[in-house]
Amino acid sequence: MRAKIEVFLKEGVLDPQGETIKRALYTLGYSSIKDVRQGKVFYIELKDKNPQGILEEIARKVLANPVIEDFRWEVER
Amino acid sequence: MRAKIEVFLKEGVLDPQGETIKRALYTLGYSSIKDVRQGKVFYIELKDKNPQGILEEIARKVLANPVIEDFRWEVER
Amino acid sequence: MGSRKVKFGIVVYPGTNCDMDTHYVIKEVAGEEAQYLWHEDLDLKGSQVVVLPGGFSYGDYLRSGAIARFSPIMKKIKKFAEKGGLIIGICNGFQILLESGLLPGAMLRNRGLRFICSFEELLVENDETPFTLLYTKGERLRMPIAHIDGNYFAEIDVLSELERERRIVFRYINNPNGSAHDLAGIISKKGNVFGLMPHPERASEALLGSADGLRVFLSAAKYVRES
Amino acid sequence: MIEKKLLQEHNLKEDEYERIKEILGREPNLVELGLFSVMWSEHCSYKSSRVHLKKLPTEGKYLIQGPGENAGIVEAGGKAIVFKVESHNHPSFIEPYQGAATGVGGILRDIFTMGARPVAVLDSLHFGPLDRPGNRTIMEGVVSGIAGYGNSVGVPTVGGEIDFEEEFSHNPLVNVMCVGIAEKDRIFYARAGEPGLFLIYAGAPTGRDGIHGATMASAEFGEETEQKKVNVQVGDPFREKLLIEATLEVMERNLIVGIQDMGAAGLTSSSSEMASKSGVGVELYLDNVPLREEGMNPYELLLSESQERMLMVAKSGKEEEIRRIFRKWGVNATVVGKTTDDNKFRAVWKGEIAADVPLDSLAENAPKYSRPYSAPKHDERFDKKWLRKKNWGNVLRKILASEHFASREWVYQQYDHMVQTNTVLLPGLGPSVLRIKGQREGIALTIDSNPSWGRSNPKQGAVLTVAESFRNLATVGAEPLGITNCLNFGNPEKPEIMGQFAETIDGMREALEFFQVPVTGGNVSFYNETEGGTVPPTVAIGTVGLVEDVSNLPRPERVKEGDGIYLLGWTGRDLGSSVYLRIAFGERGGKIPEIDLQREKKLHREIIRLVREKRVSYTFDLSPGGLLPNFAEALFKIGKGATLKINPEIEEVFYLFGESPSRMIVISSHEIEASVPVRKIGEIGGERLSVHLRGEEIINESVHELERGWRSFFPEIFNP
Ligand SMILES: Nc1ncnc2c1ncn2[C@@H]1O[C@H](COP(=O)(O)OP(=O)(O)O)[C@@H](O)[C@H]1O
Ligand SMILES: [Mg+2]
Repeated sequence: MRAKIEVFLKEGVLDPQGETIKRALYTLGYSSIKDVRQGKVFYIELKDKNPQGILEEIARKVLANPVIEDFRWEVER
Repeated sequence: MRAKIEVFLKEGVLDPQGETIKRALYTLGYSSIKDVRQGKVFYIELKDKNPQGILEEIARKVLANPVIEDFRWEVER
Repeated sequence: MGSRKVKFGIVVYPGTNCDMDTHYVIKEVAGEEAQYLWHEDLDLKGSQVVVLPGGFSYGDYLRSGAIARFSPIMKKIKKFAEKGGLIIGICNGFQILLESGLLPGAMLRNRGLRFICSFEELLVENDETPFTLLYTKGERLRMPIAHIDGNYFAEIDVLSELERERRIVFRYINNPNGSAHDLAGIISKKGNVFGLMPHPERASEALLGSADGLRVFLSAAKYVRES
Repeated sequence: MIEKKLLQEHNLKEDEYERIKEILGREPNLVELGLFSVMWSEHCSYKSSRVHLKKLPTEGKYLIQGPGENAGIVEAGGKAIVFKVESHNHPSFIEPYQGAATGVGGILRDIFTMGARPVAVLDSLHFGPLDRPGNRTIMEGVVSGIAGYGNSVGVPTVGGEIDFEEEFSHNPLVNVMCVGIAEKDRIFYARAGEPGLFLIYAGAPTGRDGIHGATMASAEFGEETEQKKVNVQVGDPFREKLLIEATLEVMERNLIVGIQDMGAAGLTSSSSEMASKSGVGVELYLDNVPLREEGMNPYELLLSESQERMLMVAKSGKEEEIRRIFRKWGVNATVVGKTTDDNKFRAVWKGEIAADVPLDSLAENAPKYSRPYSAPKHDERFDKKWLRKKNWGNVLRKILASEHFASREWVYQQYDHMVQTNTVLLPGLGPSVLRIKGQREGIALTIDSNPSWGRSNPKQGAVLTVAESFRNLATVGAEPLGITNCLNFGNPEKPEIMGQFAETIDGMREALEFFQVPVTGGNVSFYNETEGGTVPPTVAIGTVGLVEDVSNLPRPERVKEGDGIYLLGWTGRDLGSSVYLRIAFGERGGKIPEIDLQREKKLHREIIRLVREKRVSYTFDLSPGGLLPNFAEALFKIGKGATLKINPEIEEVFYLFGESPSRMIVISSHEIEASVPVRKIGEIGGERLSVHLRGEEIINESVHELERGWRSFFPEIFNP
């Protein structure tokens, strides 16, 4: 099984990286870009047939920091 | 428009971060996990109606380093 | 003309933090001329050697050196490189050179994933570059490293080309970060662009624990004076 | 009508509320209530501690600026040395990485606000024992947070300390000290000058970060703001670096009257404190405040604690030039207010007055309390069984490889401790020594604390901590110029906690008066309590010392074969709170060491003299851990072995592992003479550590083997 977990900053939490990238894009002339926020994505290869529970668990307990981050996951195939 | 660009390490490029997470998960008892690779995801808010071209361009020119990374993008809405 | 001072230009990007250290060593210790170049400058102001110092340009956001490569001054630096001008990229400066394609390869996160600041032992592999004239091949040096993204990666054919063309200038004795082929510093094909992760400017005074790095600047100055 | 619940949310007592009404002559509106709430909070007003802090000595030969400003200042090598310590305990527990990172950001701002370039950071860290994964996670996050921020801004983290105690499992302590250097004639203060000057806001836009007690309040302003609120502040070291450079440039060109960082209570405290100190009023134009989020209201704007922001008062007519400099560095600078002549704090929002209160009531005239206190019970225990003979070699090995003593290299390797190329003595060798470029002199820096001393006897513990700090400086020949301090305690509303606090202040005062060294500032952190317990009283003493000649420092590399090993000072029957008791008996209390300050000072004087006369190869002090562990550690750095011959007149355990304060080892190729007791106890040589006790060899170990256990403890825990 292949799955994907995205971890991203909660709304309202400052994202210095995204902010700096947005400015850089703006300076490069991409002026239609209004906002950039950066997150992490984990591609996971695992043996389970029904990985939903395990994905939810590792996202919550290991990959995301619940104080500032949220996550979502999906099974790819 | 909201779009998403994922940037991930090419196959064959060692991923020290993914490797470490895999080991940590294993130590925590998640033994069904065979592989973890870590990538970046950028959530982009932009004004263009047809952002395909621009997304491809900023992914290629700015966000990904072609020596080690590939990318994919999608328009969310 | 033999004793005229050589003019080093030190590029300052937002977030650069070894600019003053490098300036101090070039001017006060090596006794050459040093000037700052602002990242928005469109002119190298007569610099004979350009130094991209260490630090965290643009916070190292996105990737180390990734945003700095778009600075206005980079166009001038590329032209300067094409014409054979001497360029030294130290730590973040090395990362910028990689990101902008002036040197091949890329940096991954250190093997241990952590920032490492420590003195490392280096082996001089090539003493015929403009930056290592004053060293001897096989010599061992002590210089500090201070980085989190110093794990050098390149495709196998690039690595073998670097080996074949003797473009690996310094190698780590105890590879601290996982770099391919233990490499700590490389030069460009033409030999005029030098990138290294260790900080020679932090190893230029015995008071600070080593003066082994000073000869990088002295070599470049000598090369310029004699050519 | 303001309800009880709302007051509770704002952490205001009913009598405090009555006082607010009296001051205003009416009910406060919600925004005003918020202002009083933060400004009268313990954190901003020091309402419980002020009466005690006043007792500390604040005068000295080298003092330029004592407490009351953003940081203190002493003079060294013709320069102004600006320094201060601050805690970020609670945020580091909630989110270790960001909590510690923003702690570094905050203390840096206190330093460069005064016109100084920050040159060094030190950290004093206390965590719960590492056998629990939760504590490891906190430590790992805190260390990488300090590294992540400090390394990026380019200020070296040159020293600090880390230790572990049960009580810190739920209350980790993260105290960060920063040191900067300024020209003596270019120091800036938090002043607002005269009426009619513009206030300029520079730095990051304002978001809803860290707004206190606002839970209830924001419901009034609309439901959806509530959900967006996140109390964790994220640091942006990149922006801070730009802010440093821009601010220093504006100061260099002499364009401002005064400046203050926006720390706790953000815009409110910075503007009101500056104005209050200059006896003027302020009017803020909230519509001009740069925003990071939409729909923010005046309450949030005034109380936000978003990071990386500064407030300046511009010299008349210099606003545009200031803006230009900030713009060059990519930092936004905007006029957000004006000083007035009516002594009011007024905020205007969308053409209406959002808050209007007498200015001094927020700052100068905030409440002060003499809280009741009860004398703490001191731990006077001493158990004969502690004197039993043991296999001393085994004990030594265990101590070396314990979390209390093992090499901290794993930590300081993550800190860039060399950037700025001033670090002459690197971490791990005693106090850190920085050169001052172009000067023969340098500064020696150290930060020390010992919670188990505080737990057993707060007063005596404070005396010992001050003495230890100065002893550390003596090892590099440095005299103390001034101290800063961070006081970490539980809930001050409990008499026993206030008792600990009062005693601690007494102890500090006694020691400082004796050594004639002033306090230049500091920080008080109360309420370090959770269901997990209360922290033991923990004073971190940060000291700046003067090194006369940085090229003449004792260093392990100077030690040669055949050098003599001398024990200087006095060994008493001191075992309480020692590392030895913990390791050998699992005992963390007991009667803590006695100290005779006369003897202590004499010892420092003699060591400083010997160092300055170049008679010392290397010297170090012996606590914590005692003689053997500290000596072994010195051998690791020297890279040689030694033979020790010890003939103690009291039980040997006091000699080998006791932690008597007033003693030190000197290694020298000269005959050492001094006006304190001196004993030659051995010689450097070989590759083994051999210890003879009254003629019998009790230890014979390979130095290399001992070193392995000492070096690998932290790497094995964190890089399995
Ligand atoms: N333990 C202490 N000893 C001496 N002075 C202290 C102590 N704690 C705080 N102070 C002084 O009280 C003032 C207010 O401190 P603080 O509120 O921490 O400053 P900031 O506004 O930068 O957070 C400062 O001048 C500080 O030095
Ligand atoms: Mg302050």
